[in-house]
Amino acid sequence: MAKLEDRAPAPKGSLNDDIGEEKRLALYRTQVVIREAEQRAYDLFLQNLVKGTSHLSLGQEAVAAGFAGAMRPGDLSFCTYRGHAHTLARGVPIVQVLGELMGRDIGLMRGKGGSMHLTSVEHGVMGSYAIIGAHLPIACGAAWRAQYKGAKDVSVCFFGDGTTNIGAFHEALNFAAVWKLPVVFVCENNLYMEYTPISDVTAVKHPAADRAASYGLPRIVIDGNDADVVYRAAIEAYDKARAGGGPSLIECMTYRYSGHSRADPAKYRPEGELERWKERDPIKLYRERLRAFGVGEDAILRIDAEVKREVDEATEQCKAAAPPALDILTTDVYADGGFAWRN
Amino acid sequence: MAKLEDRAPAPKGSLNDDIGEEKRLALYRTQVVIREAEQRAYDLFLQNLVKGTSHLSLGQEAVAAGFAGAMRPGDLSFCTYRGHAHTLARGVPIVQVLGELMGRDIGLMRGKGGSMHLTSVEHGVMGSYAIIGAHLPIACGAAWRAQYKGAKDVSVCFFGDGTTNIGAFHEALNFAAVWKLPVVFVCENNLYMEYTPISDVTAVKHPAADRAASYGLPRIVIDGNDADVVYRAAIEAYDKARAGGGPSLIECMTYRYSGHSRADPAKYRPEGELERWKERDPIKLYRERLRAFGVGEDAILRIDAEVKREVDEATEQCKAAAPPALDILTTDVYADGGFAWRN
Amino acid sequence: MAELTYRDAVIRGIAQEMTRDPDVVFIGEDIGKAGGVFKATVGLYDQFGPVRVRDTPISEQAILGAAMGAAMTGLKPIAEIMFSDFIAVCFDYIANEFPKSRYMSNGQVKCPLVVRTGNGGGARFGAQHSQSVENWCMMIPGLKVVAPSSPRDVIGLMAAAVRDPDPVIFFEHKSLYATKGEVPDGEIVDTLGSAKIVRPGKDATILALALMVPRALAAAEKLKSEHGIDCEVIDVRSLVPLDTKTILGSLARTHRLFTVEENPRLCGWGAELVSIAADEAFYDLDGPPVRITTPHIPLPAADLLEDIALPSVERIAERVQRSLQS
Amino acid sequence: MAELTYRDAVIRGIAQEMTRDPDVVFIGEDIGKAGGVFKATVGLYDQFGPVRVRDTPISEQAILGAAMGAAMTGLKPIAEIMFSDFIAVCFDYIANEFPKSRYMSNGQVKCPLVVRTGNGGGARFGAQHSQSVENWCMMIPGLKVVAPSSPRDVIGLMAAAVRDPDPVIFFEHKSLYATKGEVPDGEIVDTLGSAKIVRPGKDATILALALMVPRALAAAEKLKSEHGIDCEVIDVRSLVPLDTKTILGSLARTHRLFTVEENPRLCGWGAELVSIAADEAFYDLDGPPVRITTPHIPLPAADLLEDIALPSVERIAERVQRSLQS
Ligand SMILES: Cc1ncc(C[n+]2csc(CCOP(=O)(O)OP(=O)(O)O)c2C)c(N)n1
Ligand SMILES: Cc1ncc(C[n+]2csc(CCOP(=O)(O)OP(=O)(O)O)c2C)c(N)n1
Ligand SMILES: [Mg+2]
Ligand SMILES: [Mg+2]
Repeated sequence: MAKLEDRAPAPKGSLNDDIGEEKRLALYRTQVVIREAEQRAYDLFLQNLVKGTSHLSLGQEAVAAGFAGAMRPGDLSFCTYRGHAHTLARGVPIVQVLGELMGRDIGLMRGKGGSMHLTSVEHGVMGSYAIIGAHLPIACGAAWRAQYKGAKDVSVCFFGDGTTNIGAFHEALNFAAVWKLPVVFVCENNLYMEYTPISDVTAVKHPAADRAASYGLPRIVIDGNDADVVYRAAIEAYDKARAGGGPSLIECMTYRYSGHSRADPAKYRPEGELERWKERDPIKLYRERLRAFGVGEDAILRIDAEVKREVDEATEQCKAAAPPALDILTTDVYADGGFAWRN
Repeated sequence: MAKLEDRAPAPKGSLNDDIGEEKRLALYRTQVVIREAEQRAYDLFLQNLVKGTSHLSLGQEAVAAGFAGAMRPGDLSFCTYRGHAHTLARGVPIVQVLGELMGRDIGLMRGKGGSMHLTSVEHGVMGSYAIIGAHLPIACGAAWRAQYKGAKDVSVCFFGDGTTNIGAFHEALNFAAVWKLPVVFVCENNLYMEYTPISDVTAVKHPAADRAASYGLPRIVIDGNDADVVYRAAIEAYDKARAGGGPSLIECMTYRYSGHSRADPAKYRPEGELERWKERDPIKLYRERLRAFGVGEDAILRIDAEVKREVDEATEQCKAAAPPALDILTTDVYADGGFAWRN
Repeated sequence: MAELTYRDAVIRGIAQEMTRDPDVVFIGEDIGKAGGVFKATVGLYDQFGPVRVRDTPISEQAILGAAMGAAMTGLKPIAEIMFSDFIAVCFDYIANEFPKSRYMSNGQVKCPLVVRTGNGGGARFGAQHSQSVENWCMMIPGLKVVAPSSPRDVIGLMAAAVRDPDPVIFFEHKSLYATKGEVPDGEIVDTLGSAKIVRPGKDATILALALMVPRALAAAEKLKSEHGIDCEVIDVRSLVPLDTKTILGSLARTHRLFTVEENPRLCGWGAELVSIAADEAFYDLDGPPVRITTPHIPLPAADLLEDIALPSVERIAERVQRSLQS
Repeated sequence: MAELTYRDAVIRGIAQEMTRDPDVVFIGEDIGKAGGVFKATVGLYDQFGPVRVRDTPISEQAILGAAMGAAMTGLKPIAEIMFSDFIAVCFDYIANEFPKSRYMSNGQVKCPLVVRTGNGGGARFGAQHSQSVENWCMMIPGLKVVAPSSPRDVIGLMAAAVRDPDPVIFFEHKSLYATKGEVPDGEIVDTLGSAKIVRPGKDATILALALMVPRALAAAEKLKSEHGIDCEVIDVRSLVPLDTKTILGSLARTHRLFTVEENPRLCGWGAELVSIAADEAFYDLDGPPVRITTPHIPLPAADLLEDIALPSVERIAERVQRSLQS
């Protein structure tokens, strides 16, 4: 747990502080939804019911829950290939996410996008982008529209530590800073790119935060495994953005439990690293906090059971669901609904 | 002269200090060569003998002279479209540079590259690159080769303030820092992109130096109009690179007198700015220093006259020179000398 | 009716659309206060103000990415990429983002934007500032691609591009900026995907684009007067959507096909059109379809070299004549 | 002789060249310690050490730029771009730097490097990780472009690419990594620019590349057994240089041409070859040359959709049969 020294101490507080019971239960539920749905996705790979690739956020649930939990309707999320968590956290039904992973007609995009491209405009999930860095400038654009229109929504852009070394990161951060755009850049530092430790290929210790000054922004590193910490950091950044204060760059320290993607057994990790991170498992930690704040065990168990049932039901629904109609192969290339490039 | 406060004070010293008389006269001569050749290039535009575009370094001569003057044979220069100065500073004959601008057969690349792509491998000028930022990674590659081979040469990469906002800048700086490459990045901050002030579009005051920390590098801003200051900064960075200490990023404050390119009358500059900068003209300043250090007026005038004659002769030679043979149109696309992409 | 330069037509085209629709915004490097490096955006900053006409850093990825994010969420951005060669530094948006977002999202995401860019040779700028790269875009499913040859078409196609619900790459030819043409008063709106027969003829069909249109026309006149060959010249105008009806219709009358491309030889729009003709109009063809192109080389800077690189009136005429009379 | 997977052939091909020449170095993301995301570089790090096999940050522009700078000054770098779709984020090097430096410098600058990249569909990765983009490179003057279909060709063409003095883009097909083939012992060195007749036949010439080669072969067998149609199948192997002799030679015997392309329809290598054939072998052709391609769409992720997008054995056979028997 090399980076523990950067963490804020566990938050003080009580059930009815600035976050409050209702929000806390929601943050808990979101984390459990992600955990259960991701674990189910993994089981479905093993059964060969999820084809292609898939990138799980097991271990990183608090980041997604905290940032989404602090959003208002109308705020926009921009995700990566590792986007199931952020998509679910905005309230997209589990069945649509699993359905997409399984290539079913009930999938969020009827199987056309797949695991790496989850999009639900209705829920403010403006796409999941599979080319490293591409969505940072795109999020700037959405924020520019908000600024131009005088809308009060915030664009929130999630990406990994490895993404901080690609050119688009730099261009987007400078652009957002100069134009004072209402965009929040969230770096989920899970210590690894695909298989290579970020520290092997980065000139600074904190790949995002240590570069904030390059864009005139404050250095922010937070404990990404504590949903309360994440939630508070999100609120602060959103408030700043809505008030015309410009962008924020927040580096969240966290860890992914499974391999980078379906294909990866993650053997490159030093012994014990995973286990040490699991001691600070975001869900375990949050459950303990709820208990410590006096939330009853039954309330917690109820959430666990409800989510479990939801995931089970979604799984069955997906298994029974039809594949997409083959004629959608050529729909929606152009706005006229088709793919005609000639007369 | 907004940026004067960043400048080092004029160097103390004497004629026989660390720089010495011989080197000082060479630095002076290089600056005069650039000044005269560039002014001639401009005259030749007006006579429509230089076609296409052309980007002059009038006012920025000290940067080119200082960095080239501190190089050893075998060190490599990577330039931009604004590369006449750096090419001349490495000793490439004026006639070859003017010949290239005029599209003559005696041109450095026989007219195939033109003003923006001056290249003389023989002199260590490894190309002039006209796509902003592209050559920063390329310079890393040359430095990587030196590191790999255990060679002691340094790669020096010149670029403008505006170039610090493009992705390739960021990628190259991180890459060079992580691999500890013997490369020196030289930002010539002349306050403007093409026509837009750099401060309008950049999140920090010093577009290069204020970002050095993002790559674990020290912040260096120098007076780019003082060839002694430039020379000393170059020596220090080259020594560090040769000793395995990795890259440097040096921001030189300077100013271009003419428009961005041939097409630009530079009307966007606030009144008086040009005049204020001309008060600290690098050649005027250097001439005064030579005098103050006791160099005789005749030695200075001799250099001026020699250079003037060289430029005149080169001009006449170019005017009289033949255009390139038309069959070079299709040579040297591939290494076999031709352009055959099929049998 | 007024005579306008191609350059001023760009200004008028953008102004027409910005006046019509407050959601049309315009960004790029040096396009605002300075009026653009080709002076093709002069006055827009003064007319529409710094909020709608906005100078950017040298960050082509940020420019196109921002245009896309704005387009997805309700604006109609026009983004300038100064020279079309620079599309290479932001090609991810052109190739992977703009054109795929609608499809991948099963129609949820829209991307109504225009990228306008200075394309083509003739200005002695050398290999990295002179390319014709419309093929880089034509080959990408999901984009629309236009390249006007006259001031009138600049305005009409600009309007069509801005109003189009899909991403449109708009190629302005640098060597046409100073050329002039008649332009009607009032609003001009064209349609994407229509080619124009700019010279009717019966002996052969010559397809051309942008700067090659005036050259093909001149070659046709030369062929007529010197050899009595009567060529039909078609300004393709829009590569996607592609007006194959007009093109194949012409071929059905003339039975011979020539394409005149400024881009280098391999995999150009000429190859696409020849392939379509060879497949669909094989029995219409009385002889081999011929592509006239720039050779497959980077472009040289020196004027004499550049002049022989791009298809010239003489080369076009000679090639057509040789082919028809062999 | 040994049976090797295409994946292991990549490893062997790189190892062969790194053993031969100490100036061959290899960089990319996760290629070293981790052995590559396709496991196509496993063991190279252990064999050649961290100085010659070097992991990079996620900085494709730095990777290609560094490869170029090293190549210019004396090394022979192999650079991996993990998925060929990512060529879009470093396209400036592919389109404007590698291929133009020699020409612009009048032959002073050399650029002997190899970019190897995972190309093509079939893995259900969706629109941004599945493309066949060899055309993005073929259309750029100054590059060489190869795409092997068998383990033996992987090694032989890799050796040829590494030893070539020009920049070579080396497309490995992701859906071929697990396929096997016989490979002779000892050093294998092929030549760039030679196509291979992989099945002789007399009724039609079918051109294919990479994953489309086994499909074209299977389609040819099907056509033979079901319809008595005897197709010659040519593995194009190298798009630049292009072996038009072998291709036009075949056409002179069969008189019918089909191209099978995985890339989307417009401006592909198929269009180039059809155009060459239509121009130079017009009178050899007994019927329209036909391109069989992926439709002009981004690729879908779902397996059933992806399967119908790419040309299949059935589609190839059906199209050839329909065309020949109409
Ligand atoms: C431009 C580009 N380069 C490389 C990849 C391949 N790739 C996918 S994920 C990944 C690692 C990303 O690491 P990080 O940003 O830390 O995110 P994480 O996966 O850890 O969430 C890489 C290299 C890509 N998708 N796009
Ligand atoms: C990728 C790219 N974008 C834009 C341009 C056009 N352009 C050429 S020079 C220039 C300004 C560069 O400014 P700076 O880096 O400060 O260098 P200076 O010209 O002042 O020396 C621009 C935008 C380019 N050549 N390449
Ligand atoms: Mg990571
Ligand atoms: Mg500048």
